[in-house]
Formats: sequence, structure tokens, C-alpha cells
Amino acid sequence: MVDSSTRVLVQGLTGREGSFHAARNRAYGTEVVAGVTPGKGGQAVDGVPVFDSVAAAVDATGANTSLVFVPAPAAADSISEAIDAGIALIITITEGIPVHDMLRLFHLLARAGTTMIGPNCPGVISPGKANVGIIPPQVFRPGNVGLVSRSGTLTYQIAYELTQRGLGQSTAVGIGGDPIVGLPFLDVLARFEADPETQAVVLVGEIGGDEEERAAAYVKAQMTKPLVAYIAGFTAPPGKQMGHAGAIISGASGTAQAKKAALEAAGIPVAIDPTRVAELVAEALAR
Amino acid sequence: MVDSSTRVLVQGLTGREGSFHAARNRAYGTEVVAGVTPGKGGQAVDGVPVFDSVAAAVDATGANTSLVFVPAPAAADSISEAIDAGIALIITITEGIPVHDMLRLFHLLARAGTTMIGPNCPGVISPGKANVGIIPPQVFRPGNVGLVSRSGTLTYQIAYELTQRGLGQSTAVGIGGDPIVGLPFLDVLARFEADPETQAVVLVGEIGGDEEERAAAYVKAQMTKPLVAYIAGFTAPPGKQMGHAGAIISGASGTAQAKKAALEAAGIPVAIDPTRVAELVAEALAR
Amino acid sequence: MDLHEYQGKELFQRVGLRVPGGRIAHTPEDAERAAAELGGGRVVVKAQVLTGGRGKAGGVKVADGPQAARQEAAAILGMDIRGYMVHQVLVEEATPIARELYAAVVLDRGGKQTLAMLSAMGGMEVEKIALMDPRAMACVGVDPLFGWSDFHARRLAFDAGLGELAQPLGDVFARLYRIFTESEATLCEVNPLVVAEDGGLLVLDAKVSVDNNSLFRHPDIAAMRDVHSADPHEQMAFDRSLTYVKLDGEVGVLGNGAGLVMSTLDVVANAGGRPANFLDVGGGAKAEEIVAALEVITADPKVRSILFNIFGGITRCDEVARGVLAAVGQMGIALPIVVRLDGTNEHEGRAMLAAAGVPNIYVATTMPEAAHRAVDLAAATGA
Amino acid sequence: MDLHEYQGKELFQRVGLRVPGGRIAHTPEDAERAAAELGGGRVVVKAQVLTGGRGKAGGVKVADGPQAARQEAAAILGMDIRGYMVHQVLVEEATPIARELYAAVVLDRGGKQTLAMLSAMGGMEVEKIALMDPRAMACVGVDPLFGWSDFHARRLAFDAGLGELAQPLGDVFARLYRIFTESEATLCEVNPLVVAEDGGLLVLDAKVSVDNNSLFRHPDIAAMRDVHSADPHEQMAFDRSLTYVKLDGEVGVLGNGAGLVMSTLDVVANAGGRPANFLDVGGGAKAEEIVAALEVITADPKVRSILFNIFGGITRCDEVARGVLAAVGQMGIALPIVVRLDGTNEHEGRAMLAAAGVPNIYVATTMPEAAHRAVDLAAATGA
Repeated sequence: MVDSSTRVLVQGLTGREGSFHAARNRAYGTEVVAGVTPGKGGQAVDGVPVFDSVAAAVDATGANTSLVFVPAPAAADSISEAIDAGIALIITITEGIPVHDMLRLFHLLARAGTTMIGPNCPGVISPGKANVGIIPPQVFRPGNVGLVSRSGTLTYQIAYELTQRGLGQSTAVGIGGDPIVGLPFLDVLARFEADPETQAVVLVGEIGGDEEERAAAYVKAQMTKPLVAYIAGFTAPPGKQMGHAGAIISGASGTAQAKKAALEAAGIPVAIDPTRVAELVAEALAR
Repeated sequence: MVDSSTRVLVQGLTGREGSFHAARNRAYGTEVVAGVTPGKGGQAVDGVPVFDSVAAAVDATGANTSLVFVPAPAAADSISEAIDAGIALIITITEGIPVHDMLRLFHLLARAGTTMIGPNCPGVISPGKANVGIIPPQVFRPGNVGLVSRSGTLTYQIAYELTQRGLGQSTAVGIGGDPIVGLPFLDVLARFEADPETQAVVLVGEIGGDEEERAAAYVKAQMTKPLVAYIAGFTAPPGKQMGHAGAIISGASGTAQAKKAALEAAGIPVAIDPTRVAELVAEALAR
Repeated sequence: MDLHEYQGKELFQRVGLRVPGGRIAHTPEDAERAAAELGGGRVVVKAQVLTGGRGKAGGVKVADGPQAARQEAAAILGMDIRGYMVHQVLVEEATPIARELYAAVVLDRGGKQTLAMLSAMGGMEVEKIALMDPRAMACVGVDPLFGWSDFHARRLAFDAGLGELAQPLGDVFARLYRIFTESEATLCEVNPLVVAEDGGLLVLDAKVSVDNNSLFRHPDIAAMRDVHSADPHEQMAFDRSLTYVKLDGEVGVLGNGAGLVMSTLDVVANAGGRPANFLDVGGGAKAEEIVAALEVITADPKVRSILFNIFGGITRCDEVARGVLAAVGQMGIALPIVVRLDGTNEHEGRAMLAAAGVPNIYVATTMPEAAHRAVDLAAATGA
Repeated sequence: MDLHEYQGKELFQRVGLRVPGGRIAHTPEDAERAAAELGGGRVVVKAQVLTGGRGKAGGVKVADGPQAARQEAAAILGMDIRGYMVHQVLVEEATPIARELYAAVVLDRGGKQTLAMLSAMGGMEVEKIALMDPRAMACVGVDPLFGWSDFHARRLAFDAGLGELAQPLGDVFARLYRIFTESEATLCEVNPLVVAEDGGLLVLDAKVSVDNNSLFRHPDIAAMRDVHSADPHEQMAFDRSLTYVKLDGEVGVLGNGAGLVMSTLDVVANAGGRPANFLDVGGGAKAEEIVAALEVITADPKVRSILFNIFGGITRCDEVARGVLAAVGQMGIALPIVVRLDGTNEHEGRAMLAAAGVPNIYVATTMPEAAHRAVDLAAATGA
């Protein structure tokens, strides 16, 4: 998903978050080729040229991936600008984008054939290759475990547990904690299934929505690689938003119990805590 | 495009136009299986059952093609209902649909993968097989000439000229005279190119827009079957709408001269009058 | 339907676009009063006609105060600009201009989208800008389902070299797009859009075309139709719900179906004649419809012969022949009428016309034959 | 954000939906006056609480006139309904009801669309309708880009067996969809939607949830937030901009990242304890952020121990350790605090905490170990 061919443009590069993480991504070896901040075209941030529009940045630098740090009120505009300019992969870190904006963007993305990861996500890392987003790369190691998660720190925790056990990662994708995200679990699973560098996959879900259930159905029907799941939120009460905008049990739907049941019915082991995830992956790979 | 597998549902069957033409289409052997008029579900028109919604009609009868006679103010609603209900081919006879409605419908059709012919069109006939719309079938004969046109009576005139010369037609498609239609020329040409029953094609254009120019580019690049064109409107003044909502020269664009030039540049003979069309087709087929 | 400048500005004001203060005037006295009401200072008096080039024709004048406004209005009212009579003028506060831009939102029928356009070369016609330097016109397509987003205006502003105005232009374009979709226009053009001395953006001229088919949803806009400045023959046809376009030849043409009638005009031209009009009678074969159509055609004194071109589809040719004979009998027209019938029951139809023995009705079989006949008859009648 | 019934009805009225006349009342006297203002006839007095089941709890009463309204309001105000205190009642004209329906427009996050729903079995909870007969609930998905079209309502009406009401239902749903999108709601439920004796459709109860993330665009709706009926601890956290959810256990939990904190709650439960709350301090490692968080947690008298679970990513564990020590030093908390640090600079962080020698700070390495420790300490403290 990201590698040496990834040419990153940062929307909101001149902001505090944007410049900080862009520098970290570059330090990891990621090609950060441009920034976009309207009105600041012609400037540069740490040697990265800034443009007034995504279209101008793409023309000048051949950027193919956009990393979005633009604040929530203007994020939908920035994302639609990236889609319009023909960006292939958009990674949106921004938290707090209104769900009606995402509802419309989801369909705009589908029409344009553009992939978006997030919003409200930590980004994507392919250890040893590229890191696009805010993931702390030092806890990751190259390897053959694919990791996909709705949560940030929980992902890092699990990656750390894997790394501690000597289990490196092919790619880790934070799909984002919002009710509607650009790339749901099952699309990421399909990419892992097709990725020759991935031998086992960890899925980290949480309460709310039915993406885990959809993923379970996909795994049962089409996935050959071993999968280990973890679900957070067994103790969450109904009707309360647990931090992430998407982590909320509505009526009887979206409970951790229901997700666990669906995953187990699809033959997927569900770990009881993050530490146990790494053990189950080791067992699966040993088979 | 239409044949014995076509199962027609008529939106607006209980109206004067709808019932008249549905009866004619049936008399030609077309399978007219249902009508839709909200509030009249349960009635029947000449033995054809009427339903309250397209979805109900599709469920009950397996209709796959909708013929739309609904008056312009409600037509966009009816067309979106047909798209939503999974109809594969929509043929819209209705004249006077607002262009902003069609602008939005065009993209809705594309998203759903639904084909629509029209609006403001006479329909489609495959002589000897099926006739869906208001085309008078008696001037058509089965044969191997494909006919595609923005105009109704001009199409009949040209079909008549062909028939008089013993040149039958595989299919005739009236794409409609509005500025934005569901299926532009080049999509119909691509279908004729792929259709084994079509040996030569007649394209009947008129002033306004650039669909003839786009068709010329397609023909030059990809079409192997001989094509003869006719363009109406050489004497039309700029800025005046010549009957059809789409037949208007805007500034310097959309003139018959420009269209003729584009077609001839693509190696397509352009006939001087309808009679000459038939002669050119005979010449092309004789080669 | 094209709107007058002042009507377009009315729409623009509804969505909060800034336009100069102005009043419409139908007489020089009106204009004087309007100028006084606007403060008595310098005004511009502008002919309201549905055609371009009024400036070159002397239809736009600056006037220093009410007295001068009255004089200029007196000169402009009644003027003929490209065939359009001036019935009303817009009296508007004169605006100190720092810079002139071009802004428009148009229907892009080929691209199936809305196109927003911006150029720093305002005041010039769009075709001239395109000729001088196509890159001087910045364009951005807008997805009709997703709609307008701020970035569209930013791209226009930066592409047009007007980045420093990105903010106010964003505001103007968002409003322009809104009125474009809300009023179902096919064109909303502001040329020039001026940067006023206070830095604000001001609509100095407005050109709006609205989709005729949408007017049933917009009675307020439908009411803006200017019956006075329409061609009297076109107005007559409009009142009879006929699709008619006035041309300036001598062969009156009517037929059934827009494409067939357009083709008939061309065939007349090919035969060396000049069509007097476009008139589509639709599927109509009834005598009263044909009477209405012939009334409009014969009201044009230039017409010397009439060509009636019918293709019999669902309507049979014999029905049409019956209608023609009834109409001609009823009206007592002396002009030669060539009737061409083809299609369903053509033989019966032609036989009926021949049998009726009306001296000024000529029957033809093919379109070229009919056209030559009508052109020859027009020449003979005109001589 | 959930709105009270009367607030939802306010939104519905804006788009022209019909609701019974009503007044909000905070005291029995208010209620009497409201009933008098409404004409003095029969009214319904309804508790305004952000939870369901108020009818069964005695929170909805019919009153014959102002006097009775006062008495019913006196009984209802101050009531505890499922843990929510009643601070206000809606006094509303009683409506003669011919029939009760269910109508809703909801965000369908799985389907990435808007879902409109209609049932003839109004007045019942949606879950119960689904249980009794799933076909009794007609549903139709609406494409968010194309939006509402009349056929959506027709399909609902005919599918729900309410074809004879297709016209008025079409009108109600078009308005309901409009307010759903305009106010960026995730739920607009009308249950019951009643067919009044005059045949009109009337909103008798309204349940509206609005997307928190969109409130910056809707200051009018944001102002509807009811600070009185919020849990006092949650209100305290809200004032400090902390993401906090009150639970009812004895182990206070805080950590960085929503997923990690949710996971921590589960691990506490796995260890046999009960978490007292969810609290995400985000990336924060600064002492003042930790102080604010600990203030909220320790304000809950049930808390017996605190589990601080940190994964050091970009924020390093040694920075976090420094913040924790500063905060605890500053606040002088006596409760046992288990700190689990993992990730970047974990060894340095743990060493700092150990070296500080604060007696009530315990250092743990893994999440299960930390949870067991916190649960044991809570049990010991509680004894």
C-alpha cells in the first residue's frame, strides 16, 4: 500500500501537526515531495515545496498519495480537492470530520476510484519501507504479519507485543475510529490476502457498526491466510460514545459480544487481551 | 438492445400516451409485462397489470426494461425509481425534462450501471423482434443497417428511404433531442460495432453540443464497420433553439459545418439530404 | 430563456452578491427620477436588450446627474441594437473600478458537469479572451452530485493568477454556483466582475440564461419573460404554443418533428432558396393546428411560397392531407403551397390532395423535389 | 448529541412539520400557566429526559385543564427516570388520535446511506416492531449524493400498507429528510406519527440525535445541550475537554487512545474488577492534563484505585512518568495508582517512577499484570 513508489503530498504541511509528522515520515525514508496550503504556495517547509492547490502540487511533483492534517471544518473540502486532482491514495489523520461530510465523500471516493484510509486514523506503515501518518515507527519491525485496526495506540500496543515476540509486520493499517471510513476492514483484508509479503493477519476491532461482522463473512468466504482478532469494548455500556466517534453501541447492535460471536463463527480466534494476540499469531504461524 | 428477452414495464401506462403506445408495442410482439402508476396498483390496462411502484412491478413480473411516459415534472423521480429498482434499460420518451434534472440523473445512471435512452426520444426498434417506444414500425424492415439519431421523424424518413431501397435495419435507436441524454452517440456506435447483425451504420446528427464530434473521434479510433452520417441544421442561426432543447448553436460551437468537418476528417461520408443517405449506405454495403 | 441584465442582477442579489444600486426606466423622465433617487451623482444608463454589443452600438452611456441621465435615456430608448428595439434602460450608480475580471458558471453539456470559469481579463468577450490566450481563462468542472466545494474557487483564483483574491472570489463563486443551481440556469456570467476601490467584488454586468424546461418550477423567473422585445412573429407563435423560429428567407416551412423541419430548411437552401422560418407542428394533423401554423407563417410578409413537409408515422398521410385541405379551404390562402407526404398511407394522401384540385396546392414526393418546387414558386410569386 | 422531545419538535417545526401546541415548564406553576395559555383544555404533561421508558415510569400524564396540569407536573418534576432527574416537562395540547404510525430517518453507517423507515405499528418501540414482524417495518435507502426523491416515500407508504396516505406521508418524509440533512442528524424519529381526526399527520413524539462533530456548523443546536441532565462527573470532564464516560465500578481508568482505554476496561473486568470510568487523556503527557484527568476520576467517591495505562509512541514513557509524578505530587492523592508503561523509553520511565519512591504509585509492565494489581488494591482499599 505504501512503499518506495509512494510520493507523499501533505495537505496542511505548514501546520504544527503537519510539519512535525512530515519530518518524522521523511526521517523514516518516506518520499515527502510536496505540501499544500492555500496562499502559501512558493514557500518551503524543511525543503519540501508548498503549493496553493493539490492540482498544482501533483503537476509539479508527481505526488500520488496525500496525507491530510487539515482541521475538521475544512477537511471534506481538502479531501474532495485531492480526489479531483487525481490522487490515488488519501490518508486522512484529521479527527472530528462531520459524519454527513464522510457519507458524501464515501460515494465521491467510490465514483472516482480513489482509496482513502481514515479519517481519524493513525495512517499506514510498511516497516522498513515507508511510514505515512502519525504511527511511531520505532515499535514496528519488518516481517510477515499484516495488522489492521480501528484504533491507534491499541495498534501500537499490539505491534509492540508482536515485535517483542520476534513477529515483524508486513504492513499496519489504521482504518480510523469514525462511523464511516474510506476503507473498511474487508477491503484491507482483501489486500492482505493478495499481498505475498503477508503470511498472517491481525484484525483489531471495537464496538460500534458492523464492519467486523462484514469482515468475518469475507474471511469465511474468501480468505486463506490465518487471521487473529481482538475486539475492545466488552465492558462498554450501550448508548455511550467511547472516545472514537464510531465506538458506540446502538440498541442491541455493535456490541463486542456480537462481533466476537461472528468472528468465532467464521473460525477466527478472538484474543482476550493484546498480549494474547501475539501468542495466537505465533501459534498460527507455527502451524 | 431490445429483443424477445426484453420485458417492458411502462411507467405512466394508465395515461393516454402510455396506453396507446404500449398497445402498439404489444401488437408488434414486444413483451409488455407491467405498468406502474402510483395509487392504481391492482388495476389492469388491456390485461397488463398495474403496480404502485417499480420495485413491486419488478418483483412480480421480472420486468427488465422501463418505458417512461411520465410527464416532465415527475419524470426525474420516475427515472430514479427505475434505477433504484434495478431496471437494466430505461427508455424515456418524455419531452421537456429540466436539464439540471438530467445532469444529476446522468451521474446516477453511471453509478448504478443503468443504461438510459432518451429523454425526448422516440425509443428503440429492432425490426421483427421488438419495438419499445413510439416509433412507427411499419416503415422499418429487418436487415443489417444500424440507425442512430437525435431526431424522431427524421429517423423515420431515413429508415423509410432505406427500406424503399431494400436496405433493412438491424436496430434503430433514437437517442433523444435534449442537451444531455443518457446514452450518447458513441456508446450506441460501440454497441453497433459489437453487434453481429449490424453491417453498416447511419448516424443522424443535428446542431448543438459536441456529441457528433466525439462520435467522429471514436469512429476514427475504433470502428471498423462503414458509417454514413447526416447532419441537420446547416441553415440554423446561432442562439436559436430549433425545436429540440439540445438543438442550439452556442457561440461558435455546435454548428452543422463543424460537425460535418469533424465527421469527414474521420473519413465518414456526410450526406447532403436524407435521400442521399440511403444511396451512400447502398454504396458502402456494395463495397 | 435569456434574462435582461437587471433581471440577472435581481437573481444575484437574492443570494447576496453585491451589485451597484440601480433602477429600471421606460421613459427619459423615469431615468431622470431614477438618477435622482440614486443620489443625484454620476450614473450609467444602459440599454436592456437581449443581445450583445450594446456598448459599441451606443447603448451604454455615463451621465453626470439626473439631467444628463434623462438626455442619455432619450437617446437610447427606441434605439435598434442588432435588430432589437430598446424599450427600457437600467440607470445605475457609476462605480469606481480598480480592476475588471470575468466570472461565469455554465452548463457543460459535453462534460455532463457544471463549469466555473474565471479570468483576470474582464470586460472582454469570452471568445476574445480564448483567442488571445486560452490559458487566461481558468476553468474547473463541478460534479453535479457532490456540488460546490471551496477548493473549486481556490483553484480558479490561483490558476487565473488572482490568488490574493482567493477569499472574496470563493465567496462570489459559492453564491454564483448556488443561484446557478437554484434557478436552474444554463449560464450565469458576470463580465465584468469588478474589484471596487474598497477592495470588494461587485457585479457590473450580468448575463443569465435559464432552462426553459425548468420554468414550471420557477414562476418568478418565468414572469421575467420580456414579451415586448420578442420578435412579433415569434410572440405570435409562442401564444399559439408552436415551436417557431423566424429566419429571413422567402420560403415558409412547416413540418412534423424538429429534425425533419431542420432538414427541410437545409434542403430548401440546397435548392437555392432561403427558408423564412422553422415551424414544427409536431404530430398534429388536425385542421385547427395547421391553421394556427399557417397563420403565423403567412403573417410574415416576406413569405412567397410555403413548403409543408410531412412524414407519416403514427399519424397517417391521408389524415394529414385531410387536415391541410380543411385548413387551406378555411383560410383562403393564395400563396403556393407545396405539400410533400411520405410514409404511412402516402399514396392515399397524395391522391386526396390531387383529387381536391386546389390550384395553389402542389404535391411532391421527395424532399429535394418539393424544395425545388417551393423555391421556384417563391421566385415566380416574388417576381 | 441527543435532543429533548421539545427541542426535536422545534427543529421539525422549522421545516413545516405539524406538532401539537406546547410549552416547556420548569415548575408546577409554569405548567399551570402553560396549560392556560394553550386554551385551558385537556393537555398532556410529559417529562423531558434523555432516556426511553418515561411513559411506564409515570412520566407522561393526561391532565384535564390547568389545575390538573399543575398537579401532574408537581408529581413528575424531580422524578428519577432510569437515573435521569426530570428538570422540565412539556405541556402539550391533547390530540384526538385516529391512528398511530412510526416514521424515522436514520444514518445507516453500514450501508453508507440514509435509511427512511415507516411502519403502521406506531407507538411501539422499533425493536419490538422488528421482533413481532420484520416486514411490518418498511425501509428504503437514500443515496446521499442524489438525495431524496418522491418515490422513496411512495415505496415506504405502499410497502407499509399505507398507500392511501402516500401523498401526506410523502410530504412528511420530504421534510423529515430535509431536517435530517440540514441539521446533520444521525436519527430523526417520530413515534408516534399520528393520523389526526382531521386526516392530517401530526408529530406526537420526537427523538433527534445530532452528530457531535457537526455542531460547529450549528450553534443553534449546540446551544440545546442540556447541562442540567448530564451526569455531574461527565459534565466536569466536558468542561475540561476530556473524553470521559462514567461507569459504576471501583477502578478508575485512564490511558492514552480510545482503543487502548476500552481495552484496559476489558482487562480490568477480566481480572475480576469493575472499571469506574473510561477516560482518554489523548497524547497528553503534561502534568496539567494529567491533573485535570485525575481530578475528574477522584471526584467519583466509588473509586478505590486508579489504573493509568500508557503506550509510549511518539510521546515517550519517560515524559509520561515525569508528568504523572508532577501531577500526583501536586494533588496529593492518597488512592493507590498503578502505572503501566510500555513502548518508547519504557525502561527509563519505569526507573523514574521506581526511583521517585512515592508509596501509593505502583509500576506494572503488562496490561493483565497492571489490571490485577489495580483490582487487588481496590479491594484492599475498599475493605
